[in-house]
Amino acid sequence: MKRNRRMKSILVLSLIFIIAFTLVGGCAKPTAPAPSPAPAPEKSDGPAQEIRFDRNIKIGIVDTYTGPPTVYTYDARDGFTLAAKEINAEGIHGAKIEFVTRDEEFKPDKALSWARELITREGVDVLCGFMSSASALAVSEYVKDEKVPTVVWMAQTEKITGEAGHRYIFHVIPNTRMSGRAAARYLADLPYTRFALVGSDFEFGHAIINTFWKTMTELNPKAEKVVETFWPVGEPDFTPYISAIRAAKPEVVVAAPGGADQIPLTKAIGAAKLAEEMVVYLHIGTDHAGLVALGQEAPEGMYGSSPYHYYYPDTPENKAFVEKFHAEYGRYPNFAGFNGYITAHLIAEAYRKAGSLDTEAFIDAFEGLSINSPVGQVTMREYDHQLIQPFFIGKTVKDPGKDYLIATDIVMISGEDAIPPLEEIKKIRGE
Amino acid sequence: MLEAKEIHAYYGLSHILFGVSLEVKKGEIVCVLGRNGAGKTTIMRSIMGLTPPRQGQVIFKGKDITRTPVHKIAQMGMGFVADNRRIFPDLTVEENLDIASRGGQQKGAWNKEKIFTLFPALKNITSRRGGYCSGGEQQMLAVARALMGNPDFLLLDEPTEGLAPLVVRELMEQIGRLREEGLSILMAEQNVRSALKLANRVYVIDRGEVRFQGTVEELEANEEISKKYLLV
Amino acid sequence: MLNVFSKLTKGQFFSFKLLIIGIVVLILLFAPSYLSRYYLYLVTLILVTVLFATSLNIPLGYGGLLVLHQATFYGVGAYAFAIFLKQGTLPILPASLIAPLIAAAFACFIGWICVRLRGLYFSFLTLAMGQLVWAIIYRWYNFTGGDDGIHAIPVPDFLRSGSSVFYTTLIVVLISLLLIYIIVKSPYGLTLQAVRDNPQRCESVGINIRNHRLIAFVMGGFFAGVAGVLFVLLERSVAPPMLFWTKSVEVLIMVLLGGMFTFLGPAFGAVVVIGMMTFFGIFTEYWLLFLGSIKILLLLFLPQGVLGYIEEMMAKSAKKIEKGEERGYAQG
Amino acid sequence: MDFLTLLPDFSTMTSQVFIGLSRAMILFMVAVGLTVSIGVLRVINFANGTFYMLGAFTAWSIAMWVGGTAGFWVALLVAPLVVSVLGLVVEAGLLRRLYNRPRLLQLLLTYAVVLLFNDITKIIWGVDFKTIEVPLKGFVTLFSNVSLPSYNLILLASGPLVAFGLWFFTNHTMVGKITRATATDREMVDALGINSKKIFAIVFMLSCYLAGLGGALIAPTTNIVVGMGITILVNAVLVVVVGGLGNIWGTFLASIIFGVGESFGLLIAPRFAIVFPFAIATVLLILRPTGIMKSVW
Repeated sequence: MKRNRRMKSILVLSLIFIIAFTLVGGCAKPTAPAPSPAPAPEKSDGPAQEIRFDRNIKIGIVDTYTGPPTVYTYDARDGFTLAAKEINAEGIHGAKIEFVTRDEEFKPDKALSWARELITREGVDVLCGFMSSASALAVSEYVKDEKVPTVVWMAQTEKITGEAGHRYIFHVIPNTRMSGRAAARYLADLPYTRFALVGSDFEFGHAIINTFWKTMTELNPKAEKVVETFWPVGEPDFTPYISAIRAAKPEVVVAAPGGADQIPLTKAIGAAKLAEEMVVYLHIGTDHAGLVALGQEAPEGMYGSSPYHYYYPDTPENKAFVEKFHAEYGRYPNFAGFNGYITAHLIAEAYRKAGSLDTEAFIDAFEGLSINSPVGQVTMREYDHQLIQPFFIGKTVKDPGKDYLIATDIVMISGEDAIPPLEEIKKIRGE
Repeated sequence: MLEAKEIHAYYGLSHILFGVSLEVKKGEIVCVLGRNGAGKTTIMRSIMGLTPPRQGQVIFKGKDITRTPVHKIAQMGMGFVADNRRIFPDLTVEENLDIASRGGQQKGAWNKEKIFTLFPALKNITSRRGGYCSGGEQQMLAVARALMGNPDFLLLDEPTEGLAPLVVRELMEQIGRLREEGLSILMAEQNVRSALKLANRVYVIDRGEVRFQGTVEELEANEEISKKYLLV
Repeated sequence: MLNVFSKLTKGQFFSFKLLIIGIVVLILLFAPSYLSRYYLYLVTLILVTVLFATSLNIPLGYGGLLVLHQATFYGVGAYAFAIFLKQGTLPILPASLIAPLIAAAFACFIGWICVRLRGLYFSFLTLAMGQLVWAIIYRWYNFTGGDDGIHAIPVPDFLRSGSSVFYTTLIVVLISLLLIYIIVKSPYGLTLQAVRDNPQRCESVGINIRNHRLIAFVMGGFFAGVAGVLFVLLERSVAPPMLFWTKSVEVLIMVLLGGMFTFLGPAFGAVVVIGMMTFFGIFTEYWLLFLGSIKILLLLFLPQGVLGYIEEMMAKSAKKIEKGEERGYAQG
Repeated sequence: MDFLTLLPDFSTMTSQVFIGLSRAMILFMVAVGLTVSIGVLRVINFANGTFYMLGAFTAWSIAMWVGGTAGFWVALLVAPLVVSVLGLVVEAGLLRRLYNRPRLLQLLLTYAVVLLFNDITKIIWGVDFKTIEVPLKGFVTLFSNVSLPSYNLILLASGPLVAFGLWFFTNHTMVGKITRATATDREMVDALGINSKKIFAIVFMLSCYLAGLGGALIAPTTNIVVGMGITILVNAVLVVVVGGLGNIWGTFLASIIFGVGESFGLLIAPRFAIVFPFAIATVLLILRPTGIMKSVW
């Protein structure tokens, strides 16, 4: 009999293990935990502060924290953290912002899984993040059903607020359509007509180039496309493309490299001294993260864009943000840091304006909301939830005080100029 | 020189040797006879340390080598000629000899010249790859390779397997000459007749146990054993 | 020797195993009533992965074929289903049946080419061909949505609530597991295992090894396709990473952790791996570090898998009993 | 409109060949370490991509520390050594337990090592984009229309150099000869009084050295990021198989087929260029399942 008992004890143990696994957490946290109650008011601010939130606001961040994109996602997270500190010092109707992060590994299925976890287990009020366009689009469909407002701050695909847009999704970064339009507006003012269009061969690269060319030909009907080519993402050697560009003798090269191709392409342009022969414009080409990595190797006189520079505009607001960021993390923010920062402030301001923790009230308040950001006023467009934010185009130059290049002659394309008109969006959505 | 005491060996879960004991004295050629699958190769492998016995002891030059790593056993002066020769097929004959060389400069040490005087056939094929040599050449090479380590004890596992009678005779002569050089040899064989010409003593193995031990004459006198275990 | 023992106690063991399975199923049947939405979703996801992992084990554990790219068929099933629904070419029921068949057809084609090869060469050819399928899906924008994937897949309303997806998945997974069980215990399944253990001997008695292996491979593909369909029901979105080779490695680890020579091992592995991934993902940013270390430790010290280890323990104690060595226990 | 129609045919072809070749050499640098460890240790080491990544990171650190263009050359010498020492630690601590295990288990264990090292690298080096200054600037004109960055010449030269060096090592040094013997029959090597454990450790260090060298050589042309090993690894694995497991020249040849094939794939269907390596591997493996050259297995 004893032998049976021993065998069975093994089986019973494994049974317990299995059951425990199915139930763990399931019973431990049967309902989504309510965010901790808001702290007691320190002092009464009079009648203006009548509304008081009875709990803190919980925000979930799903982003890529493994692999190459981390250089941006960490900055976004840190910018967000910094803003949350500022916001919590002040409070939103007595409440604070709490947030948690999850790593989606650039995989849409993981992103969806974490979005579900944050919404149904953590019970977050707002979801943020998303480096990968595919992840953002997948999650967008999910939160539409869940009715949880979601802010995409890194993925640039125009579909998010275009054909796939809906009430619960917001986009805080110039999308591919805006970037393409901004580039066209800038380059149309230059006296050139022969264009070479190149990019990484995936959705993003094509989207930017297409919008650019559409806008360019509208603004300058004489513009002529002398060559158009796309390379596979992760291209190890850009020589053939550069010789092809050279051979076509364009006056302007417009390049839309994906994140992974940015640095090798810039290096190849530098090595070929292409920027000395013609105007070379690189989407996100003057962003801090890339230029810092390239050091003195970045080509001088190359045109590039970025939604943000830590040294421009030279306003007190921007300086204040940069100093705080530097003091906190020992580095300067790239554009993702800026995006994370303003996202937190936008959310906080929307809650302040709404005066309620109710999702629908929050969205109503968010729509059309304007705040003062380090680069000036930014506005959440009411109809399609695309943030109207400025876009900066400049030219690289060596800076004696730094071991990397910075952008100079920066021109600000205002958000209103860059964002596509409402009619265009309505047409895309078939409304 | 070498003594195996009551060794039990296993391959995975299957029990192969059941308490085999045997002894080789200095200067002897001892033959282990038995049919296919009787356990001869396992005895060789157990002694060499390739299939260490789970029970029992192997004593070599007065030291217990039951748990000693294979390469240490080899360095102690035990040479091993495996049953299907196991020449390195990608290496040339010369390279096969070179990597085995642990000669040093002392007098009488085996080197290539000395090897070539014993096995003149190898001299002409030094740059041939091991894999392309004939069976006889491979067998000579296998013995020669073992000698390059300057052993004073040699394990020969079925050296005559698959060789033409003429080649077998030549090989047996050469093995006999090794005894004159002062080597002790433990040889596993199926080919009874040629082995018995050389051997000082004989062990007969069947199903992992020693069934008979004694001199060649004693074996020849005992027809029952020969019939039962050796199919003579 | 084991036979004697199993004759003695087979009845007991069998019923005991059944009892455990029964209890687990019973617990699962009522899951929607006591699990929160997230955990219901997680259990559904685990069920889908359980089927995925078990599908791999047909060729791997029972057929001895080292399939390196099972995710191909999972992805093809999911993509086929997604495209049917998205384009509205087929209603959901026929689509859900045809999608796994398409996965099986892919498996048939790839398998037909691969089973000619042996050992690792077979494995690498599956890897190459699987990556080929991945690359085509990743690139073919007009048809597969390219790197963006396909989202907002129109699943009928009655299949949208957590519990209806859960029950659909539970039923499909249970039926599939039962079918797989019947297959591997059938004369075909037993021959397959004989082919795995001793191909030469099987060939000499006139068994067509290639056909047996191909059938195992195709069935693995089919059930992976079923898992893919269930995944689409659950997530309503597909994207290329679900058939990248790292996904296949992930599921291989599940099978190995659970134990590839037991029927429920892969299922158990799926539970453990997804559980760990979720747990570490929530509690630490460096979840890869923890997951990697635990995988290394488990693979090093329980090479036969967790369930495999348990079964081995049982077999050992059974052997001891048979040899009459239970005195130790009696005294202790 | 495709850019290639704008180029005259001959120079298109030649430049495409050279592009393919420098691509091939990058692939070869990763694959050669893999083939050495597969050939001798019989371990399919997925962590090889990780050592490649570590080579790039270590080279970056050294280049930054030394500074200037000289930094890179120092890094090129030192970084692979650092990586091979690290490899020794991994071999002694983990791999040594694997040699007698089933292949599948080895494969997955080395994959778990990949996960582990990805996070460790992130902890040590952080997440910033990193790149090393190109030590040789400017272009070299090969034909009237074909020019190549000077640094690519180093890449083009390093592949054959490494292959030749390995050939010399295995055929003309004692350790190399023993290594070849160990590849086919480890037991017999032990029985000759050679400690095959040591040989295995040396071979593993060599394979890590090669991976690290590859990483250091690539570092100036790319951005050095966590996960850079994973993308190239699967191609490298296929190159090794197509070339014939453990065959250095086979790997060399297969790398060239892959690289040139992909660059000509760009001519035919640029959109589907990433499909080409897998298609080539599939076709070659169907035609010659055990590789284009003799496999040591």
